[in-house]
Amino acid sequence: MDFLHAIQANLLSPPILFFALGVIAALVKCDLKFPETLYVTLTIYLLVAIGFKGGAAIAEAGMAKVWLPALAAVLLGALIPLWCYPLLKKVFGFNAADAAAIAAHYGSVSAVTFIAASNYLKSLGEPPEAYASAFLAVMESPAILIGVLLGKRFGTPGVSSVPMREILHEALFGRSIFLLLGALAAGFLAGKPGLEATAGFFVTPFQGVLTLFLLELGTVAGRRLADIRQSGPRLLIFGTIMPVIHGFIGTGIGAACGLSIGGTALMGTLAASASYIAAPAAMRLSLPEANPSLYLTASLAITFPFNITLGLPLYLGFARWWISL
Amino acid sequence: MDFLHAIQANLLSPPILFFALGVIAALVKCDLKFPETLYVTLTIYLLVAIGFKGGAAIAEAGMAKVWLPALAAVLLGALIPLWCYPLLKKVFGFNAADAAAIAAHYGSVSAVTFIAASNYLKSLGEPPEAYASAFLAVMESPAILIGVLLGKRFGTPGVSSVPMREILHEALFGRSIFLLLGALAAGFLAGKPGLEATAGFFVTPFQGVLTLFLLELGTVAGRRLADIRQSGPRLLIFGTIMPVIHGFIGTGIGAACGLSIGGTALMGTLAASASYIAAPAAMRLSLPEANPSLYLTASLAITFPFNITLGLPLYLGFARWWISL
Amino acid sequence: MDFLHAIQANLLSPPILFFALGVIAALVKCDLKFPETLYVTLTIYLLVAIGFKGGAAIAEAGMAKVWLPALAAVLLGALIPLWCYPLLKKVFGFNAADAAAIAAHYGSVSAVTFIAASNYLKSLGEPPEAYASAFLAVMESPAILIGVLLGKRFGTPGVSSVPMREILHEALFGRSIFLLLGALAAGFLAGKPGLEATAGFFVTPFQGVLTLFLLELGTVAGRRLADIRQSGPRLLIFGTIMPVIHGFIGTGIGAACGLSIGGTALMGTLAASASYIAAPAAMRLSLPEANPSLYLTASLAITFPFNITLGLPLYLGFARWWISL
Amino acid sequence: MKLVTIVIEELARSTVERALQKIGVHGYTVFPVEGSGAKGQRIGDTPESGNLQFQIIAPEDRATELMEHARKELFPHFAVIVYETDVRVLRPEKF
Amino acid sequence: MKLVTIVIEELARSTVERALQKIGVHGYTVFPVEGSGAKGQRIGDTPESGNLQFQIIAPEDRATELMEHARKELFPHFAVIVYETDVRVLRPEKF
Amino acid sequence: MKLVTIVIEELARSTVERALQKIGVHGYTVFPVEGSGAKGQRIGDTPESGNLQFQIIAPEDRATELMEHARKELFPHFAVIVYETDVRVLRPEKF
Ligand SMILES: Nc1ncnc2c1ncn2[C@@H]1O[C@H](COP(=O)(O)O)[C@@H](O)[C@H]1O
Ligand SMILES: Nc1ncnc2c1ncn2[C@@H]1O[C@H](COP(=O)(O)O)[C@@H](O)[C@H]1O
Ligand SMILES: Nc1ncnc2c1ncn2[C@@H]1O[C@H](COP(=O)(O)O)[C@@H](O)[C@H]1O
Ligand code: NA
Ligand code: NA
Ligand code: NA
Repeated sequence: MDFLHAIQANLLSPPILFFALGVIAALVKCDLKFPETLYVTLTIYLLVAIGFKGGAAIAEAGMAKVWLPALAAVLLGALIPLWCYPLLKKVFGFNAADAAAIAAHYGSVSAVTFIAASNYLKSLGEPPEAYASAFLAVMESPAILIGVLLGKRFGTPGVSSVPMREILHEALFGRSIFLLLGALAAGFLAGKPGLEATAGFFVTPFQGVLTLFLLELGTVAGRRLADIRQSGPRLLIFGTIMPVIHGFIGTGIGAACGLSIGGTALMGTLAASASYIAAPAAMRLSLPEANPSLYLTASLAITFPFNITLGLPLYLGFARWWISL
Repeated sequence: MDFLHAIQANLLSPPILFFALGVIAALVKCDLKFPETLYVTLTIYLLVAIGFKGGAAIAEAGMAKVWLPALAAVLLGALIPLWCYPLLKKVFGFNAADAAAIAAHYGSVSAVTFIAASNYLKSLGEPPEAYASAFLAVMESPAILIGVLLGKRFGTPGVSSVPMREILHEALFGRSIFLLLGALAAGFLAGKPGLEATAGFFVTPFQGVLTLFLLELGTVAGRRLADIRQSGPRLLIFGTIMPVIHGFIGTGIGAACGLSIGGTALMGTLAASASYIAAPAAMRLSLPEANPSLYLTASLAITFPFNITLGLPLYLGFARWWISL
Repeated sequence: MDFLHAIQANLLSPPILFFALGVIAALVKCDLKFPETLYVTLTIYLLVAIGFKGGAAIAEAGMAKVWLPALAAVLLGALIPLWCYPLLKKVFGFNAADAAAIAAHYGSVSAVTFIAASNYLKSLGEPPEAYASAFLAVMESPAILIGVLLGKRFGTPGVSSVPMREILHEALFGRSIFLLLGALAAGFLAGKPGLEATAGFFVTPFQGVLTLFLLELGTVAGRRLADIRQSGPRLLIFGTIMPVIHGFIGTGIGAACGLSIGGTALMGTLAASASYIAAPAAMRLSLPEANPSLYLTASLAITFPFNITLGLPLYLGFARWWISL
Repeated sequence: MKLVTIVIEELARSTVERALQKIGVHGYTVFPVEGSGAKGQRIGDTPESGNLQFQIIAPEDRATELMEHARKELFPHFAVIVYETDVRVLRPEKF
Repeated sequence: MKLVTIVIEELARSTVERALQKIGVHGYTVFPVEGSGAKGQRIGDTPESGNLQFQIIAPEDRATELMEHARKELFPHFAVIVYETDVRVLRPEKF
Repeated sequence: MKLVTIVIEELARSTVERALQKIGVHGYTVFPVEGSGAKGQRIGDTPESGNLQFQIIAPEDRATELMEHARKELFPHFAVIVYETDVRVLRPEKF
């Protein structure tokens, strides 16, 4: 009952409604194409805003509270590919490069899923810790590095030798990671007065901008729905089961770190989410032999919609259960 | 006296001032070119915002209040081309394709004129019904369909056979129509809480965004002013007289439906306005033999400026008169 | 002591932190490229917002208060190139065209420096006169005209004969000048009610937008840092010493005109700032024989960062000193 | 192998794409441009005044067919130019 | 018929357009590009570092005239390259 | 002189730039395009589905080298086409 209500509250929230609208636009082939510039701009805005607010929150809360769950988040992100990779290879039958690339995506995280989860939890009166974007920020890179190493180690050798230096650079200074970490640092330095001075831009319109972005992301995901059929049921199964498992583990770890219900649910959401900005760019550079339509379809067309619709209420349920233990 | 004051209040409002500034920029050949991306983005924002707010308002007001005037709006939109077409052909001497295309533009509506009218009416203390954007949403397509049918029926046969399926698709799922109707539906489902959560984006900056957009639209209209001379006085006459007639009829219908003074004036403005986004795209696809510079000049360089400067106070005057009967 | 504190307050403000972040992004070669469209859009927004607010402020204050300091600003802008030109030629060894072009940049002004200064002064409780953007608006063109005349008069003759009419047009109707003056006029006509109606867009998010823009400008400046080494130490010396001298003169004039401490510091900042939007475009058209990488590096990669970090507190110090006389 | 270039107004996009499909051309590249010509300036401040450049690589016979189609279906109604260049492609079997 | 391509910095736009008008060329296509060359990278993060590609179809004599003009007026001051390709156009009388 | 054109997915940008550097090509022009081909549509709604067109002018031998490199390093992994056109450049010593 409560769970159904939580799902309904989520499905009727503006961001999810507009995501659905975007999917519909793609399905009915409405010529609603957002310029790539707008996509890039909205992404920058969301990353900067979330990072900046998170940094200011860390300054408020003090590093003492943040370091333990942040460290747990890093470890979780780095470990996820280590079980996803053999699973993808042995059970789901992907080749080494594809398995490594997909594994990297699921160890890494999706900022937009994070934001949607924060909104959702706030609207239900379970606000996560304000400094939680620190977890988001530190969870992006580790899995990407592990994934690349797996692919290089077990993949076909000799193919396209990108220097390791460049791969590291991409994993650590990729656009989205840099923006998130940089804005976090800026927020930490500027503190509360800095946040207040810019709240009219970074806070007031935030939810609405997210709503518009999800409309756009809906069209993007919708156009890739056809790819699901092509790639067969194994992607669909992996892309909906793994988030649930990772969400369960992630909430367990969040609870063990002493986070609030909201924070715990958010940690679960991060674990469950799959990257679709940082990871694809890094993989295309570092593991070009992996098929991009596999990992993009999985993270963007399957796991993202699953997480923001059914996943969020589920992970909140997990969080409540772990904390009630 | 009162009328002059109403005109003055309108002319000194920021949107109109910036529209004038844009026209001046074009006339003095200032290199103020807005990127097309910005134009598209601002259009999306305005359509989504107006639709979403309208949908939430319908949810508040209930369909019982909305259906009658909305039905009247549909009929009005569908009928306008039926008298414009013969008039354009017989009296103004346009050929069948051009007459059909122009007729479609004047039966359809301009969202920006609608928004400018809402602002204007609110600022004068005559706010229209908040659900009035429903009228806007349902009035875009019918005239386009009628116009295409007229052009196909009476135009040169054999030319460029676009399948009817595609024409229907464009008229019903064109970008602007889809956004407006979709946002309306989303607003209806999300209701007041959804609107409140996103008000910092869809409400707070709305008037200012409109102001910026009108600066851009001013440059667009200004660049087309030269076309007026080329196309002769008949466009100028049609483009200023018909809005007045349609405004008079539209306010009459609004009053008959029991709308408030603001709502009645708005219905008149819709009838008077000519589409410059949805209709041109549909006509270029469906009636390529019609000359686009005719209908674009008429709707964008003549009727739009006329409506937002002199038209709005006039239609308010009509509304007061009809309701005073 | 007080000075160090003023510097620190400035360095930890969000716009400066994000500027630094942008510089870092460029230095570590993060692929954080903002689309040119975004740059153009943010520029338009900032110019329109600052002009509009300034115009409304003039309407409040009355022209009687504005004309004297505005006239002084025009004269100052026109005179600066007259001493910069010989200095650049004789002391710094630039050729006639380069000297004229650089001189024009330093006589003209930087809107973003102006905005950063206004924010900074407000945050320290020394708000400048709200109508001060009038000074910004009138100070852009004069130096550009003087610079072009100097270059034409003393430069190699016969080269690329751009008609004088076009040069005047660019100096008076260049994009940024037109926007600023036009928005000023619109603000003057719309007055306080117009500003209030659009405050949700032109005021509320303003500081945050500036912050985002400075992130972008940081990447732009950071990419040009390498050019400093190429152009040798003379640009570095000119680009950091002249602002201080101009800042000192400008604050003197501001104080003499009876401006407040904030207004005086702002007048000094304008004198110290160098144009990097209007002047480069005008110079590339009118004096194509001048080397653009010299004046762009000087104004954007040297003087701009200098002004917004160390310059602002310095000019505030100057202002206090002059007014204390 | 031939490279056929079509510069045409943006609102004709779906019309061109339909034509390509009909002729059996599945590969093409397209990007927005500005332009000036007999039918005035296309400055691209709005989609209505936008311009697109299509580039299609095809074997000679299909290229000729495409150009014939353009002559018949596009020239009467749109602001458009069409031209052809000789190119040497890698993997010609692909086109 | 010739296709003349000019890649040049964005701030030279009006200079090029004036030149085209002077020579009597009324048709052209232009779009923003990024580039790298002897005068450094033109990444287009601002208009000052932007780059444009002009494409002009013209008969041989006018094309030659245009290239000569570019050599004299554009090469000394701007980051620019100019090259020429043979093309076959539909409706050659149009150019 | 040859003009080599490479149409390739946007995420391969740094891979191509590295290749150009390795071969010793310092001048090139590049711009975003949309496209359709054997590997599906590249509509450019996100960087992941974006497409770039590189244009490189080079003497014949270097052009051949570049195309060979593309065949070996780019074709196996990316959605890409490569073709070559004859051009006449001003200032050939520059390339
Ligand atoms: N001589 C030309 N060279 C290059 N592009 C041209 C030329 N003439 C026309 N175009 C392009 O083709 C479009 C349509 O041409 P038109 O139908 O002559 O207006 C223009 O907007 C230009 O983009
Ligand atoms: N070899 C080349 N191939 C293609 N484009 C080039 C080449 N060299 C230069 N360019 C273009 O021409 C512009 C100016 O070149 P440059 O004057 O050499 O810096 C560059 O920004 C590039 O866009
Ligand atoms: N026949 C063609 N003509 C022009 N461009 C093409 C053609 N085929 C493919 N392309 C371009 O090359 C890209 C990659 O092609 P593909 O690997 O076949 O998907 C496409 O996205 C198009 O931009
Ligand atoms: Na994850
Ligand atoms: Na109408
Ligand atoms: Na100055």
